[in-house]
Amino acid sequence: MGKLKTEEFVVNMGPVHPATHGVCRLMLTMDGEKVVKIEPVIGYLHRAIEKVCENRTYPQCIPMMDRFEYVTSMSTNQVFSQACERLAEIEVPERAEYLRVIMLELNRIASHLIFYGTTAMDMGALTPFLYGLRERELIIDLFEMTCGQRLTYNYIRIGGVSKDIPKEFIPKCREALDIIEGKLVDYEGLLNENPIWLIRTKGIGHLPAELATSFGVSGPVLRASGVDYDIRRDDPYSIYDRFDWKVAVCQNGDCYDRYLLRLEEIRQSISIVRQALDGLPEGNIKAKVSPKFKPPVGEVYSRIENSRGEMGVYIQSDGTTKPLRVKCRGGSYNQLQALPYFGTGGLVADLVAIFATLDVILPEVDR
Amino acid sequence: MSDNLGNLELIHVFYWLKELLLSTGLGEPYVTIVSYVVLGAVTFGVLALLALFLVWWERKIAAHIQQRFGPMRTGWHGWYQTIMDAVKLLQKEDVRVDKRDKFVFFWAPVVCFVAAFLAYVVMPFGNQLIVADLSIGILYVLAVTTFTVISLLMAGWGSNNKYALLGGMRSAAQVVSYEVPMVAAILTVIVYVGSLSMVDIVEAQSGLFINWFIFKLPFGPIAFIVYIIAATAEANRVPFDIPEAEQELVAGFNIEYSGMKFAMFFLAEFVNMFTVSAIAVTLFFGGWNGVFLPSWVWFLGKTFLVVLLLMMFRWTYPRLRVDQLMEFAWKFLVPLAFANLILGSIMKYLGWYW
Amino acid sequence: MTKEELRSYIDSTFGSQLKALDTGRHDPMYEIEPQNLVKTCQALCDDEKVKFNFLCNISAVDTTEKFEVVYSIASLPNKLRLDFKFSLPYENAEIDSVQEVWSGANWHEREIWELYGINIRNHDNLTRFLLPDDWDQGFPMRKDWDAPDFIRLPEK
Amino acid sequence: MGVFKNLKELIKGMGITGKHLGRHAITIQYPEEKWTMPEGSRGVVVLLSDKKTGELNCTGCGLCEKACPTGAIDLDAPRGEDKKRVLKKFVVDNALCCFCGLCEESCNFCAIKMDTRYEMSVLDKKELIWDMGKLQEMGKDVDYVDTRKKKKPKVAKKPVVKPTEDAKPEAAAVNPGDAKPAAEAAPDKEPEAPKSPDKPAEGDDKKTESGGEN
Repeated sequence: MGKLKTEEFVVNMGPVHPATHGVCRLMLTMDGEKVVKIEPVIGYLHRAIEKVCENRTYPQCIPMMDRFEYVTSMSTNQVFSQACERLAEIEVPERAEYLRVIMLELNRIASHLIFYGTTAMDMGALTPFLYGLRERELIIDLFEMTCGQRLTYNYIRIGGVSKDIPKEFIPKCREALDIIEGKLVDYEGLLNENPIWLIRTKGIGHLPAELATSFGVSGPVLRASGVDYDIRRDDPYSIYDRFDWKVAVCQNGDCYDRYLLRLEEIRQSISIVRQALDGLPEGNIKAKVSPKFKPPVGEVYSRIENSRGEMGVYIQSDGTTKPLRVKCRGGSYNQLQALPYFGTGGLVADLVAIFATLDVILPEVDR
Repeated sequence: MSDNLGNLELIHVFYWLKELLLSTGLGEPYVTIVSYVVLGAVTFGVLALLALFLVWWERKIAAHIQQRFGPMRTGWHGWYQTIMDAVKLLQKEDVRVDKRDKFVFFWAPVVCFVAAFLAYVVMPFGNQLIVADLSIGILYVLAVTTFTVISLLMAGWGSNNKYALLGGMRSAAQVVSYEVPMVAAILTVIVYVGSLSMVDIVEAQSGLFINWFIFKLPFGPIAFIVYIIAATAEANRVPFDIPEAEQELVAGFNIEYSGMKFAMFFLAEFVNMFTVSAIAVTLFFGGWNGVFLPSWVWFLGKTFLVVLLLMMFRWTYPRLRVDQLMEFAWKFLVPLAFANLILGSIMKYLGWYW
Repeated sequence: MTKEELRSYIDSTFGSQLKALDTGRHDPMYEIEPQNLVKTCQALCDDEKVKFNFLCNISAVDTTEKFEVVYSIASLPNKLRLDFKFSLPYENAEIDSVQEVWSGANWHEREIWELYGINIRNHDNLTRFLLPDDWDQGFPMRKDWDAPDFIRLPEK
Repeated sequence: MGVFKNLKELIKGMGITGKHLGRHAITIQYPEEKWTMPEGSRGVVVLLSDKKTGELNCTGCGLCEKACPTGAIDLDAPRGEDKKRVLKKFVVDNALCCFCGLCEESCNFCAIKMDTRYEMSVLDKKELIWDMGKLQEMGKDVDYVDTRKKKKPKVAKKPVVKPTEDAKPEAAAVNPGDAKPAAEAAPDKEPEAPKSPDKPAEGDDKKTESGGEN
């Protein structure tokens, strides 16, 4: 009998597909169930935020930046404000810095909780998704109480923050942290040692450290590959150098490590928020910044550690009220770029797992 | 056992109906024909209602596991939600793919729907409450439930869609693999009973719950676990729902179906789930045997508990990958099931059981 | 290595290629010659003392007179940050691809090509990806590009 | 024994979901029950009126229009004969509004506020364009703390803060006449002000209940 004649075929995964977390299209060349080639096609969510920002004044850019990465809007606010502060050399008041750290870390927890839910959902377990969102709700309520919005906060401003926290914030925040810490046990009980989960994630989607660095992959994905690098510690911004916390690092660089690492990061973030709540000083929440903020001529690339990796903003100022150029760099952009180089070879179910654990969100890629 | 409440047995209703028919003066063959038609209609109606109920129940269970409400708008806790859904699906446009295989595309849901109901011919719902006590009962069940896979393959092929085709292929591979351990697990029971008839199997377990095969057989629990795993795969439920794996194949084989055709697949899935649970109850939990309550209540109650177990599986576990699924079937379940069968047979031969 | 040490090290080692600028805030900013781009990048990446092995960002700027291309790089093992840039004429702007140094430059360069119309030499996949495939309305990130259906803000 | 460990883990997972089965839902039935929005939640834009006179607080300075990043506010206030601005038109296009709250922050006269109401779905997009009357109607019963009294001296010493050409001095020129009645109205507001913290407290209790049960 002769060899069976087989043929590769192309499957469009997306732009509307349950596992692509938005409108991303992956053109898969498949040999049966095996993925041979991946070609990401992006741009379905391109809103020209950079162009829009060029036509807005600096304070007006911040609501635009909220839309740049809406799962962790606080960090987009922070990275833009930080760039402006560095341009104009504004000193941020102590209390504002503490509030920023509290909000950023809470937002990181919220984002990782979404990651937990969506990753589990992509592997077919639907219940963890609801559990993750349930605890995220506690954090979102805290944000709403403080800044009035649940998703696009516009809270961190140039020179400080927009509003002081209400009186009941601190007790409620501590309570929420305790609840989340307690629920982490449930999360881990559901998935961590579950044999189905283990065989679905362990050894799947191995991303070597070399490849990760050369593709500019950053954040939890990079750390899961064994590269000990966290901008919060290694290029300190805000007041992260005052807190006592550990950078979580895993060695294998597979899906399971990326998942474990994020759960560990939730723990570390809880510890940072607790320390920040303890040390929260009284005082001013915003430096004096004119509504017609005009930074001097210059340029800056400021970056922070987002829950999806390095988030950066490059601003070039020509001395007017509007920036000459705003370039946003999101972690997902580079992670999606690296996907074709390590995601192939597995089955389509593996690709779903890899895509989920990269935690790509598309607004950050397309901008 | 159930003599004290004997008049609550549903079978009396059917006897009464037959008496009524005979009193009209029809000849014996006509009475038989009419009564089987009536029986078929009643079984079909009851099962359709059961499927609708199961859909609602599953949504409620899922919602409560996830601390939501689930359907709440239609009636008390949304009890007629699925009926309204079915009505909505009936009214929907039947979208058809242009380049479909017309014949296959049309008949796939019908085959699926019919195959799902066929197994109930030999299902003992209660004491004497059975459409036909075939002497090859369980074999017949195994044969007709496998029809489902043909319908899924037809759906996958007829849709002219890559996702659907992958789903159909996956389902074929999966059902073929899981049929083997399932049969081996069922054989363990049959070796003890010495009969393929469903009624005989149930009657062999009469008496207290200690006589149920899950407790009575030397390796009853193992046989049950093998069976329930294989049954979950047979019914295409999480963690073995790879034919319609939502996050990979969007909806798998039924991706191109809409309206009532989709509803037929959907209801058939739930009927299948009920079928495998009912067989599990018949084989391992003593069927309609029980005290105080009428036999059909016992049967339904036990079946719903097994269904609940399947639902808990679905809302707890992640999905297996397709190759892992095969590996699990052939490298773990099949050896386990056959070892169980051989050991059980030896012990039966030696008489080491109670 | 602090920022000051980095500055002096760059001046002493790469002084011929990187000229310090004073427009950069917070992180050192340098200017290079566009024709030496790949060579300089390779040197920065390979140098054991600094080892800039991580490309953060490439960003093009349209200053209405010329283009500027800004590279933001970082060193993961040595925890350093550096920016460098160069100017290009408005007409026939063309740069070399730095993919062979940092593979991640691929999409950043594609984006520059697509939105600014700066041609990239030696790029393996110059195809549209943010804009529609059949886009023929010029380069939207250039300052002179205008869309008729923009909602205008009131003039201040 | 790997098999038994795996079985144990699988049963543990079922235990966790089973544990939740008997618990109360934490969601609410939306149109019937509604969440109490916390004070300061950013919903629809409304125009505030003076509680005593019932007139709009807006002086037509146009700061909010300039602050708006999406151009959702369209206002027209030409100067009358006595060099005072008269508010002719104030239109908010809610389809453009991005609920950033910059207008509220830019206002020095407590004239514009983002109310906690959030339900504004309509069948026609044009109905989302709210004119002055509608905005005033929406803002009639909205509680607010009048800060105009404090703002006045601040405006006076404005040039000390920064030498940039601020829009505020321009507004200050219009201010004095309008601000007076507001200053009188301010003491009235005081007894009402403590009420507002109570409002979110209800919602808070509810939240902690459900949170505690989790």
